[in-house]
Amino acid sequence: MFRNTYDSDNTVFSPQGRLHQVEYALEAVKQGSAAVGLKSKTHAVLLALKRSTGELASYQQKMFRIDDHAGIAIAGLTSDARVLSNFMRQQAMSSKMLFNRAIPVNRLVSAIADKAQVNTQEYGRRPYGVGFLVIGYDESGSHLYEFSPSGNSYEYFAMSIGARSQSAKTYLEKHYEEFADASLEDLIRHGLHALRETLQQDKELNVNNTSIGLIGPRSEHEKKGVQPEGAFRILENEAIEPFLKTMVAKEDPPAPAPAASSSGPAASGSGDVQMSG
Amino acid sequence: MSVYRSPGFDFSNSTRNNFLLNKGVPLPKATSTGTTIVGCVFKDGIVLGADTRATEGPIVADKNCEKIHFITEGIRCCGAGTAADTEFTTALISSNMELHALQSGRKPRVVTAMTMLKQTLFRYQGHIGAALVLGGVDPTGPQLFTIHPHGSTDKLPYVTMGSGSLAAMAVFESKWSANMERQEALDLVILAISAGIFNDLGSGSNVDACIITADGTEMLRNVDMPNQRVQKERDYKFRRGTTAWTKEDVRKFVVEETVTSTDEMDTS
Amino acid sequence: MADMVSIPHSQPQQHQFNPYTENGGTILAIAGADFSVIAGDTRQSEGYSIQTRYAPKVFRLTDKAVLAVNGFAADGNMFVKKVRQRLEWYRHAHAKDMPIRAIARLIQTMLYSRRFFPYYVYNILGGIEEDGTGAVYSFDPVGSYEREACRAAGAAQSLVQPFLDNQIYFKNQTPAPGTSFPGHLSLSTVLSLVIDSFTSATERHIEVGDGLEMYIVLAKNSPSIQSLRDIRGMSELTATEDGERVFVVRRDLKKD
Amino acid sequence: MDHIDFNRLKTGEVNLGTSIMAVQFQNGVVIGADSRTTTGSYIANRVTDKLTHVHDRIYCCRSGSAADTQAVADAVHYQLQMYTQMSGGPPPVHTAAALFQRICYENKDGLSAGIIVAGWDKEAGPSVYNIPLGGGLFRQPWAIGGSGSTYVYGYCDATYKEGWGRDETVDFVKNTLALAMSRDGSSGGVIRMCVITEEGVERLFVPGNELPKFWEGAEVLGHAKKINQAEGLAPMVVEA
Amino acid sequence: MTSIGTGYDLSASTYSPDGRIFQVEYATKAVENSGTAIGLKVKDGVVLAVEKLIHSKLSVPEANRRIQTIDRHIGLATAGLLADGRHIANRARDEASSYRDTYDAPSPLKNLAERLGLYTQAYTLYSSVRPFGISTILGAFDKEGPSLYVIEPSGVYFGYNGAAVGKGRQLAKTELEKLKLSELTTKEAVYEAARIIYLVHEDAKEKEFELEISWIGQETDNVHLPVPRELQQDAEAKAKAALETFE
Amino acid sequence: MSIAAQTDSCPRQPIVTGTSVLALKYKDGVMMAADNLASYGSLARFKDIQRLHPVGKYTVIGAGGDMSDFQYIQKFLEQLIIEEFTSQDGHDLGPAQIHEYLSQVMYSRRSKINPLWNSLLVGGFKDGKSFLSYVDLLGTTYSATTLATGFGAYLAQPILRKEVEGRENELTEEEAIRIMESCMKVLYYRDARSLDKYQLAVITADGVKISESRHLSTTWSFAEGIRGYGAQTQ
Repeated sequence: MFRNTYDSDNTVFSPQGRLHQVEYALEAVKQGSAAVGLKSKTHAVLLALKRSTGELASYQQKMFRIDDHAGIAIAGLTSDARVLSNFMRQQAMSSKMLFNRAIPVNRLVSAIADKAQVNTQEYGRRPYGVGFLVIGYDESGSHLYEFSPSGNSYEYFAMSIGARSQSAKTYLEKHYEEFADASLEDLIRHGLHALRETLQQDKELNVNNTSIGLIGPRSEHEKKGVQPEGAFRILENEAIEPFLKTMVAKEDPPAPAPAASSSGPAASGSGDVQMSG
Repeated sequence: MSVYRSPGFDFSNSTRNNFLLNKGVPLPKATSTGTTIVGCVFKDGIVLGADTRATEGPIVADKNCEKIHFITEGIRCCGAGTAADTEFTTALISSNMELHALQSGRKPRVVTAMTMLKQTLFRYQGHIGAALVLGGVDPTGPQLFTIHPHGSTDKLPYVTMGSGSLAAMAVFESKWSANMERQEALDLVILAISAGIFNDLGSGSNVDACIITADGTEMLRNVDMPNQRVQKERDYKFRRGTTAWTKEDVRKFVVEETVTSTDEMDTS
Repeated sequence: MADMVSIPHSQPQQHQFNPYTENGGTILAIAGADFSVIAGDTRQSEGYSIQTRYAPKVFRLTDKAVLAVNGFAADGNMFVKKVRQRLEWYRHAHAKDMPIRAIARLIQTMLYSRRFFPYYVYNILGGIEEDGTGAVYSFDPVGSYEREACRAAGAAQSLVQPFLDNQIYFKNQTPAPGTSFPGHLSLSTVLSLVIDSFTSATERHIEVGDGLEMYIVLAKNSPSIQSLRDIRGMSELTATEDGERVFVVRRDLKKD
Repeated sequence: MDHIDFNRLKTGEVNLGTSIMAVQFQNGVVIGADSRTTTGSYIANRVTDKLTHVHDRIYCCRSGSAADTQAVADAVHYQLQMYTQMSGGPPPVHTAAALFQRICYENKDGLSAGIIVAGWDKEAGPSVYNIPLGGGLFRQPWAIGGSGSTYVYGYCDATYKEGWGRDETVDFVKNTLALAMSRDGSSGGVIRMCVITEEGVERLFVPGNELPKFWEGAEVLGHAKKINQAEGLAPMVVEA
Repeated sequence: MTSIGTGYDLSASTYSPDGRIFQVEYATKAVENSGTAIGLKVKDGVVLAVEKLIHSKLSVPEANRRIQTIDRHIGLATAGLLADGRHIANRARDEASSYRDTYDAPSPLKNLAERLGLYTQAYTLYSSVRPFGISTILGAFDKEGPSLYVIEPSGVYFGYNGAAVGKGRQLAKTELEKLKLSELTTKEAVYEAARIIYLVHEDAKEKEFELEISWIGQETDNVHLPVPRELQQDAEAKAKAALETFE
Repeated sequence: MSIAAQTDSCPRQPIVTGTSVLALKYKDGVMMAADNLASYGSLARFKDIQRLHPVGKYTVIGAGGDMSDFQYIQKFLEQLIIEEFTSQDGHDLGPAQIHEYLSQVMYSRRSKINPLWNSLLVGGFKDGKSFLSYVDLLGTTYSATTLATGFGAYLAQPILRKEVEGRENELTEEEAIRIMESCMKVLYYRDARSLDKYQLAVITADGVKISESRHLSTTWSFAEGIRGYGAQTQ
């Protein structure tokens, strides 16, 4: 990695008009394990790859519930994610308190994006080191947003963040036109396929390393008692087994995903991202 | 204060009471009853109406009390306010009216009752909490008045009083017309009282009405009963012996006596 | 007349702002062996006026806890909202519903935190404990609370509580020789007692009436479900599968 | 948290918030009054008759407490009847006014009554007396009273002329009362008037929907600019 | 950039020996890397248009807006760092709202431009912050009529009849200068704006883009709104056609 | 904008006041009525003020009580609506949300013992549903198919309940206007702080419409023959 005079501080523009500190923060996101998000007209789905620091350690938490109508998957610094997701929960609750209305998803995302922007402009702060995929459902339908430490947020049909996410993106770009009218089961299957692309050669998706978060009417594979009907929920462990079974084996020869071109050192596979990076 | 009374009004009692009140000696609080009472003139006479709820604070003391009081055969009076005051005042005036009629040998007039009432109430400066609707038919024709607790009166073709007076007045103001038929007037009065019953918590239960014409007086007790008590889910009869006792003591109340005659009464 | 001064009554001006009012109504709750019934009338009044004939006073918090609030309606509604937000944070943190005894303690803390500007609200919390038993917790406005088998609060408390004491605790009743009173009443008996409490309170208290809402919380797999089979005007509000169940029954009360 | 609000309304004294007036002219006097009686801001009677007969050619206009003024008027009415029987002729207006004043003055702490006495008698012709709250007695060519009167002193000062005939005087009374009623919430309803002359007493009645109209403001001003957000997206208002 | 590496260009609070503030100039670079934004002030309104570069085909069309609304009658378009753009828009809303609060009237654009100019300038004074990496076009219809301002990263602001910022600003300006702006209607201006954005984009041969266009004026009851879909589609069709004849 | 901007901690009393507001639900939506009077004590001070105020595209609020507080409320709601509009994201506030917000403001001000001295009705129509609710200076809220503030609660509500309850889905606009008219007339007859000039607001699927001022025609003829208060006959 090259070093220059203009990258030590977030309040300094490089002569090219770039903010290196912010760009480095974006790299922190790529250190985290991958998350995939995609939406249909009726559903929005998140899928994430969980890492474990070792045999004895539990798997990390990749998803957070924000409200009945919104949830997130994260890649990057988990502690930053906790701060931001707590903030999102506060926003959601204050909307309920003040207006008795589920906060529109785009505003939820804008709120953290605006918060993140400040950290790219003022001395003594660092940009957040985490990226989110946010799914939600509101009056205008289902949504998927990406939030990044630069303070940007975009709405997508499908997106992936984290280590090797480029491979997932490639898959999603190939298939995204099918998503709008896909059933929930198909949507999740696409998501799993995309997520699989981010795995290292010898790894497989299994009930331990995969999380699924979703919003929308219940799937036939889910147990009853979604509370309330269609609210955001996270499926883990045996609950995702039936979905994993729907996966289709990769066409051989597996089109080798181009190694994430701009990403730094490939995710090492173990070891959560630490603050010190 | 002079021992001699000046002629005219005497406010000394009122002054004393206010003094005591300011000293912190509270006057006993009489229960003020919420009520809806009304009266209205129609072609041939007067219809009076009242609800039948009596309250003590927020508690219903009587679910079917009578608020239309007898003054004379052709004059009746609905009372709102402190129950005791309305009952005693109307009873007093009823008695005086009878005496007055006997003495003068004429049919009693409504204005006479009205004047007696207002003078009584004015004398007590509002401390008799009676708000009255007085109506009747006398040789001068149908007459309808309200009398406020302080002793002011109003002469009007349709009147309401009590805590439900606004609800009832709303009905009159939107539906009353001059020269109504008997049935029309009765229906209107029932409607006005019902407005009180269902919108004013101080009023409730049933509708009483009284129709007074030159031909006579018809008291329609519970002319409408829109609030019947519902059947209870359970039967609350108690088994004999439910109430515990600590000791038993049976006494005979039939006492046998033997009467023995004594000597003749000793007179001196 | 120079009598502008003589109009002390023409301006109904309140000189001191009173931040409280009293909105009438009554609530009660009864705990059974494996169920709990929480009920309230739906009239909201102020003075002698009925503000509305339908304002709920009983609220489902979770599948195992229902809260009834009575007193100053604005405080009551705000309080329920705040309790619900605290429960939501608990759910964020623990991914499950807060147990009822924890909710009871939470409510105490929340009430006492306003010791010197209290919520003018009487709370009754009913539901199912973690051990599957029916529970009722009653609170005073500043947070004193205890677990009981039954409790009435609100405008007609003084009418209803003695009735419950007699019928639930069998106060002042001697059992027939050789028998004893049941430790727990059946759900159908309890429902009848609740309905009778409210129809009676409606007869004799001017601030009670219009409508009745009874919430019924059943423990997991409770056999009491049988009693609910032919209850009219009932709907289920349960949100989660295989757990406690919540039902609500709505009835009319007299409107005078 | 008792139910005071209603108790006050119930037991509160009944008030004649009132606009009353009397004006003398060449041959007689014109008296007039609105018809509103209130308890608090509830109108207990919207068609009250505040012009009270105390003798054949003497009337009073009542303002203040309804109960007090009725009691006072009844008492004076009684005393004037006694006077007539004893003296064998109708009382002068001044005598009636003096009786009113005596009661009002001697009971000034217990009464709330503002009374205008007016009428015609043989000695003085038409005359108007004002007996305001403390129980003073003031003869005036014209008098106004009641809570509504404060709004129309200026109008009366600016308008009144001596030497008017009956019709001009009636119009003056009617207009003055209408103006007072339109501004004073405690006054309103209809206008009742009496024209008292040697010949007799003529009753006049102006229903509430036929009161003289004066400036009443724009239809709706309220807000300098009202945004009508009815149609489509709310437009911004731009000043010309 | 002769002073790169001299150390005089590391902070907004440092002058170079020849009296320049390099950090502000670098911020301007950030603007020059971004898609073009233009504004046209015409006879009866204002049109704002943005060349929104699409960085992924997964993004939802029309969703990620770059033209924002500040008050009923004010629109804002930025070129440069997107997040900075939202920051300045939020500030602008606060300013507009506070004006309304105080004066019970909608803020004139001149006033708002001045407030934002001061705000932007404040970020060029201290080492503890960096300047905004954006140029902002403000358009409004206020009591003076149509109005258009541009605020630069340095905090300077000017009123314009036609304005262009971002990568293709030179060509866009040339095109704007050819127009008789004061004679155009807002509707005509929509067509011109679309044509210019298409032309500018074609010139740079960039990746995919999306035209975003809004207007304020008599057509919209002086409310800032996106141009109706049919009109935009028609304008885009005409713009594409013009492109062919242009070449 | 801070809602609690007022520093004055001592509760005042209402000065320039409006009286009742009435509202009912009918077939097509919600109708609201209020007269055009603002009183200063018993002085009928302003006779051309509007007490019905549109908020956004779906909502009308009507206010009794202190008019300066009402103007303050209008102002901050206007700011709220602009904030919502400037988001330009397809979301906007309906009557239920505006009522909730207003309730929070009213309640928080009462909790600071610095109330906004009003009784407010919030009526609206959005997404095919009518909405009607009340909130006052204490933060007390409630909903019903007919609502009335101030004297209207005593004088108009009985009529409204009788005429409307159970017929919300049948009542036509003409009938609703007739009912409102008769209630406003009763209020004009019996409320000493009312005026015979009023406005109607209708909120339906077509949006918000607030009428021009309407005048009440009243009846007084029966009173011509009334003499005195008792025995008097001339």
